Amino acid sequence: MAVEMLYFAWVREQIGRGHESVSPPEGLATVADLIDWLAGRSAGHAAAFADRARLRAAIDQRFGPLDAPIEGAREIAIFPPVTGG
Amino acid sequence: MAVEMLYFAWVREQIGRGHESVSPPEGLATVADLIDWLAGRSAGHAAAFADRARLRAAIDQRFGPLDAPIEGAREIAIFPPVTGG
Amino acid sequence: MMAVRVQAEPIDTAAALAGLEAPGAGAVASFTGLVRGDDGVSVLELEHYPGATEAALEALAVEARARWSLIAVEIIHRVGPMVPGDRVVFVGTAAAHRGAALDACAFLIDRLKTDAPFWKRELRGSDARWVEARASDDAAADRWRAE
Amino acid sequence: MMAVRVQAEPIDTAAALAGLEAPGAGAVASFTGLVRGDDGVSVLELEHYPGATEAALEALAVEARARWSLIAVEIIHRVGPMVPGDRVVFVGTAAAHRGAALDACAFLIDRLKTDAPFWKRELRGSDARWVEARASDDAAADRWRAE
Repeated sequence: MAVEMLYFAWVREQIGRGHESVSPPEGLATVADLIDWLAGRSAGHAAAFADRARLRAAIDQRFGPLDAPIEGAREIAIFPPVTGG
Repeated sequence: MAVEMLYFAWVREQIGRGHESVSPPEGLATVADLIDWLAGRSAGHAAAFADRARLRAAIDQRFGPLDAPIEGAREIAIFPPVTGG
Repeated sequence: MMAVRVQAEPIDTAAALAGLEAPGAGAVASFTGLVRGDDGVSVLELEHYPGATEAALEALAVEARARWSLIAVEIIHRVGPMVPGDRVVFVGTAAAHRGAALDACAFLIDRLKTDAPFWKRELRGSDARWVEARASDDAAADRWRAE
Repeated sequence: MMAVRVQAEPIDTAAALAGLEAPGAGAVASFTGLVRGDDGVSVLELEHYPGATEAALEALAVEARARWSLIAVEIIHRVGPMVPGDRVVFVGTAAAHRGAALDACAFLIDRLKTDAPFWKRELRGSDARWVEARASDDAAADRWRAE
């Protein structure tokens, strides 16, 4: 099933795009699994996802840990820790 | 020596004036002594000074306790606890 | 910038807030106290001790500046008769970072309540009553002394 | 009144502050974050996650209202490019009494720093750098969870 990926800040810059529609294979359970799979798409993806400790995620706009399940998700965002305010 | 007395809020209202120049007798050491003496000046003074726990003082514009010494003071203010802000 | 004002005129919070945005400031905090309109008060009168009031507010501003390295501090207190919705007091602080600005602002309004010679008189119709000092205000001011 | 805005336009703090002075409010607290001009930054860019940002800010406003019985709460965050002195964020609260307004204001800015999806990029001449999240911000936000 297609998932809309969103990337922000330096994750977006390293991947070279702010969003993309992807169709992950069956069997990916968590955001971390999805990141593993996405890292193979390009050198930019690999660079952006090299350090998991610096990544945060939101599933259908709800913030969650990288081991959160992705089943049924339509929009998943990957980004660095936030720095607003 | 003459001392300028200032009264505020309900102390002022009960005494019926905001300030007066007084010449206390020798031997008054503290604000509390001065209040005892002032209480004899009128029924209004007596009423204003009836409850010492509700009185505060400033000597030459410096806030102090009722047992603060008054020697050399030129301006002494007597008033209720403050309620600004 | 350090400004202390006691005035009968309405308080212009917009100008006061803008005045705190000094170069180097990354954080501005403000507190505005208003005459409450929900407890039957028709007029609030503020009496003060001219001279001693300004000195007390300046002493608080100096203490706050020293304690939190403030870039700017402003205290404006209105006196005389006011009606519900009117601004009674404005306290504003500016610092490099938010913790200092927020803490100094809370310090100033807490201590102003116990350290500055103002007295409030409430009018409800024809009934006039001097506001009693509150123990909770003493406690709020004391927490800045204990630290 | 509860208002949350994410906007590219400059923040009008005067209007925001005045809007908080609702009937019944005795206390209004505000915090304004500014682009600091003292560390060589020429431009600050704010990126955000449209939709999720507004939802996160609304969730914070709702939490603050429930926790402190606020009469009004307003959060305005600017996005896009800014220069030193520009206002990045405004948080304002109104309550019957000062403790609630001041605490809720501090809560909102502390939690906004960790809970809302904004990212800062600093330009110093031709050098661009994404701002790193700070452990002190996590600690400041956590103190509201521990209580």
